[in-house]
Amino acid sequence: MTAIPKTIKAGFDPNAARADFEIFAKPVYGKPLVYLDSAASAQKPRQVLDAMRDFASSEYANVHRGVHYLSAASTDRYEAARRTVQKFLNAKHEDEIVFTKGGTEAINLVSYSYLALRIQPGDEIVLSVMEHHSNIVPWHFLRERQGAVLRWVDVRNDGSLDIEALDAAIGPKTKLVAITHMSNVLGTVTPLKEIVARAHAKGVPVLADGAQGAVHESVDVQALDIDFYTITGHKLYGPTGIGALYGKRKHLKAMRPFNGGGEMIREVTRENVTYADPPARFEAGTPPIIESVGLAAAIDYMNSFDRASVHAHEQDLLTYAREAVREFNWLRVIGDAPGKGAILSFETDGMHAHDVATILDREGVAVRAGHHCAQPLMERFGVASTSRASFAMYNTRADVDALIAALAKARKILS
Amino acid sequence: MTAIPKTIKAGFDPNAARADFEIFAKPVYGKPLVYLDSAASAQKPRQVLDAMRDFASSEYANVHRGVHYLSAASTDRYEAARRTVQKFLNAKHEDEIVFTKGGTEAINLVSYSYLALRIQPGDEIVLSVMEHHSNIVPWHFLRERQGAVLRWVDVRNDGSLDIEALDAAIGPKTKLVAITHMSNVLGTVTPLKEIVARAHAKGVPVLADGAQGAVHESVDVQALDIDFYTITGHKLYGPTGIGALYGKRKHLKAMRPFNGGGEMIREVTRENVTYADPPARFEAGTPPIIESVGLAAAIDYMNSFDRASVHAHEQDLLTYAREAVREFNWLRVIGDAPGKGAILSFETDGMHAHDVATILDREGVAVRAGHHCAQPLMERFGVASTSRASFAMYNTRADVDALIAALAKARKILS
Amino acid sequence: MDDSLRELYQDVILDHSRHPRHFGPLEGATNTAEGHNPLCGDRVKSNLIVDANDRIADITFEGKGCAISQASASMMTDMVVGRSVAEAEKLMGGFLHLVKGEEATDLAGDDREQLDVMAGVSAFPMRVKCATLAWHTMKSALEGGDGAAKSE
Amino acid sequence: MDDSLRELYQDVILDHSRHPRHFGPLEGATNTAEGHNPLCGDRVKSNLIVDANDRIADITFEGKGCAISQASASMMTDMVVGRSVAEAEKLMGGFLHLVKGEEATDLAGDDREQLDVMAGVSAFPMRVKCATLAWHTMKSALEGGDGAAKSE
Ligand SMILES: Cc1ncc(COP(=O)(O)O)c(C=O)c1O
Ligand SMILES: Cc1ncc(COP(=O)(O)O)c(C=O)c1O
Repeated sequence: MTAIPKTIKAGFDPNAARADFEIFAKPVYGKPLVYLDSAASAQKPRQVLDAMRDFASSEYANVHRGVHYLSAASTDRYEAARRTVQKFLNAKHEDEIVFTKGGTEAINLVSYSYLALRIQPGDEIVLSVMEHHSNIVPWHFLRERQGAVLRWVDVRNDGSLDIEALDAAIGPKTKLVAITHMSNVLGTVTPLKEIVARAHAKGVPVLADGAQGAVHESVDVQALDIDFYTITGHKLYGPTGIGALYGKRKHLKAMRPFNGGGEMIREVTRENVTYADPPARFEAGTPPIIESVGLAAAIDYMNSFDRASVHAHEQDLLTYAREAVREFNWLRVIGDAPGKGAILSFETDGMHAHDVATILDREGVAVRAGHHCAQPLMERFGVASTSRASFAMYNTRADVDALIAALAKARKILS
Repeated sequence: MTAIPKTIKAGFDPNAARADFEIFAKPVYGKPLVYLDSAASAQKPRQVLDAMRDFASSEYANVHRGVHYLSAASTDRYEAARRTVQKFLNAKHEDEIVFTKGGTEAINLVSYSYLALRIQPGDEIVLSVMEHHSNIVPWHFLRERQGAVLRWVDVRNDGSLDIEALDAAIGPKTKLVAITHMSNVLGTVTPLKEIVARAHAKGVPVLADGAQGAVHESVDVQALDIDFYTITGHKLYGPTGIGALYGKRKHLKAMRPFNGGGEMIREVTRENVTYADPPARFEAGTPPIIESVGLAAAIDYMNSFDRASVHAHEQDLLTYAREAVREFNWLRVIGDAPGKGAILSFETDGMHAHDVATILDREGVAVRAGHHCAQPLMERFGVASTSRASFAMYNTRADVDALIAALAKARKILS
Repeated sequence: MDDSLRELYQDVILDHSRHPRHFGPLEGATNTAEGHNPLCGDRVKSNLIVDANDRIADITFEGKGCAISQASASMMTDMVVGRSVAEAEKLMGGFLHLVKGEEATDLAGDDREQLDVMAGVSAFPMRVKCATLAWHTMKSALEGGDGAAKSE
Repeated sequence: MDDSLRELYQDVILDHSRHPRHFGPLEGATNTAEGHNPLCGDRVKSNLIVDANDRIADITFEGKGCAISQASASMMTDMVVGRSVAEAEKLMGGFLHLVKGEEATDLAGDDREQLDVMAGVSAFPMRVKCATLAWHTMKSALEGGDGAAKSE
């Protein structure tokens, strides 16, 4: 059922990868599944699902809490997963990796445990208009609760970040720059290294939301010298229920706990409580153990391919799709920044994104329609919603062809 | 490899259930696994693991966010899981169930989003000395951060709750009673209905930590008239990374958000943010979707047996073990409250719990040794740690026999 | 082409969505409410003039949305104007049944016929919210809504 | 019986744990620190008198713990007393290798022989922390520790 793409990039065969994803074996409305919604959540290869199931049925117990065999085995796997994430992001120390339940929680952790303690009324947080709500609402909390001021940095019409505007927005009251590594709507990849350099020059730390960036770009937190970087498992071809925060050791050590409970304490008495060192301090309760094994398997899976070739493949799909939609004069692409990742958002004249998505769906083509949890960006571009096709390693040019054909059909039905 | 228990309770065959748990197929140090650490985390039946894997490989996509087929299927499963939890706890409305990442987060959610807004310096929180750290530290936060006062209710020497002492502790400044449904160390089951009645008589709401209670007791939040009840998936034979908070609708509606991000908003602008209704308000970001399916499968699995018979079976194991350890005059059981659940904690003269656990482990017997995240309770009984054997539906009398034999061996080695 | 799609995007519906009736603000409105579809962020506003006899003397709607929600809003305003509040609410009950694919025994005659063009929505569970948004918003307005009706 | 268990709970170890040497407070201590095993909540306190020549003139330990941690603390105090701080730290390095089952080339002669009874711990990864707690605490005391050494 999988069509052969017209070009196979050296070093990566998308069809071989695709065969690892069982979901493509099941038709949708009798048609092959054309899954172009990986930016919302990626599908999971059998390697990930098997790793989780095998672990859960042969080595599972609670971690850090027992001396018995399964507890030791489980703890080993959990801590090995932490090292896998450490290497994936090239963090210097393994204790700089905190497991969370997802990308959103990782950002909230920084908001609650780091920034909340440093905000006086009038202090500023700099963020871009293309942030996902997960990198907006935690800062709105600090506005609502502590009088922080959000300073918004615009993007240019092509969706690229205006680095000079960002620089200008960082002032003496700025306490944090919170910026996406890659926009989930525009595909824009931000120049993190440059951003960090500019912010650090003014003594301001930087958090990057890597929910999308870590999927499509190589990340080296040491080379970036970034303060915080967040990832989420389910977009990395891994399970739901897990993500991670990278934080520089000096920051994590200075942060107060977030959730309170088992494992994050040193000692609890009736009168008092003292806290464990990072990362345990931020991992209250039973962590997502099985999910950590799944996340590690997902990273291993990604690393089993030449990532540059995967990237080239995704870029090929993007370019191919970008060219193909030029034939539709009723379609306007939003986001054409140089070097952008494999996400194509567009507006369709006189056709609401939801209607488009419904028609595409019946052709087996899954795209996302809506505000993509990025309402300030929608406002910036004067739209209420867009349609979005996002590409992952398992997509092929045949998927793009199906998208284009389905779009033509939608046009026919709706106009 | 599974021995036949001497009595099989009418209506429940533990060996049949045991066959569903693949982990027992794998020996530990060449010996059959005797898993007596289910109070830390339960093993998962194939029905749960299969449900998750099947779902992830055939119906998975992100929830609530797309109009396409997989997104609809995934959302249906996620919301069906919510209804499964609703029925499991007999909640009146499905929007009274909030999915969390575990039991600990569920309690923290109440601390951050409910109680933090209602605490003035000097206000009191009533809790028992047998609470798990997860039902202590979130309240210590309110002490540290807002000047709340923790009022501790003692247990009697047999481990039972002193309801009169609890009643006496509830005063005009009490803002919440936070109490376990079942102690993870003593096995004590608390009279929740009575507690709620007494607290409500003084206008005070009650939160019950049901991490253990929901596993071994039937829960009916409406009959209890309880305000908050928390559960965790991994102890309910379900996956890690998921739990739930039950909260009365009127409370949830009055609570502020906890984490900020996607899905929990009504509208986000640069200047402002408005929030969604419960439960979405408290489910920021991509939720544990695959885990919700696993939790629902676990509840379905539990319900596939006559729960009263399962309870009777566990009680049989407890009684059998309780009687057997009487032969060891160097062993002191901690917790003998009437009606207690199937957990046996004990101290061993001149033998540290960790040494005992290590020796038991080499016999294939997994028990937990330590403070069990209940340090105030350890202090109450004047011990630094205990050994704990906890029983689940898949245990048999043969497991108890193995425990007893291993204990005798530990004694021989260590004395 | 997929029959259910043809059914969903009938000419009547596309026509309503392109040329919505009763669209725009309403001078002298006695009841208004805003509705919001959390799925796409679309909002609709419902404005009514309810007279002393509990009759909907006039109604309009505002806001942008997909073809389904616009058509539904347009048809709704067409149908409820001139009716009593009780009748409008009864009609809504029938409509909800219809788009959810349930028995709509309370819909009869002309009403049934007119609304039947929306029945195709029932094959698209994710779109039911689009179809019901305007109705929920009207209901919320009639109840002296808090301005935040949600589609269900 | 399991050989590795026999190896772990040798008579020497059980004897040390039942009758720990150098147990109790230390009058005139120049360096002290507390260590904590997060796994079981056990704590140990290390008290030293370091003289002007950087020699460990005296050392004691306090606290309760499992047989492994008590025996390890007892043997440690026995062995480091009278040595220079540098020697003690070198010994610790060797000991850490030993209990983790790594090559302990830096341990020789008598030291090796004495510490060898602890080598059985390496078969019990979850118990390595118990064996190293006292050593980490001593190190922390020597470094003017913050009172919160953690076993690794
Ligand atoms: C850019 C971006 N940031 C943050 C998130 C939130 O991650 P999660 O849904 O895992 O919490 C997402 C995805 O939803 C995203 O695309
Ligand atoms: C009584 C009790 N409460 C709360 C918890 C915490 O639950 P979780 O580990 O799922 O966060 C546990 C288990 O660790 C427990 O036994």
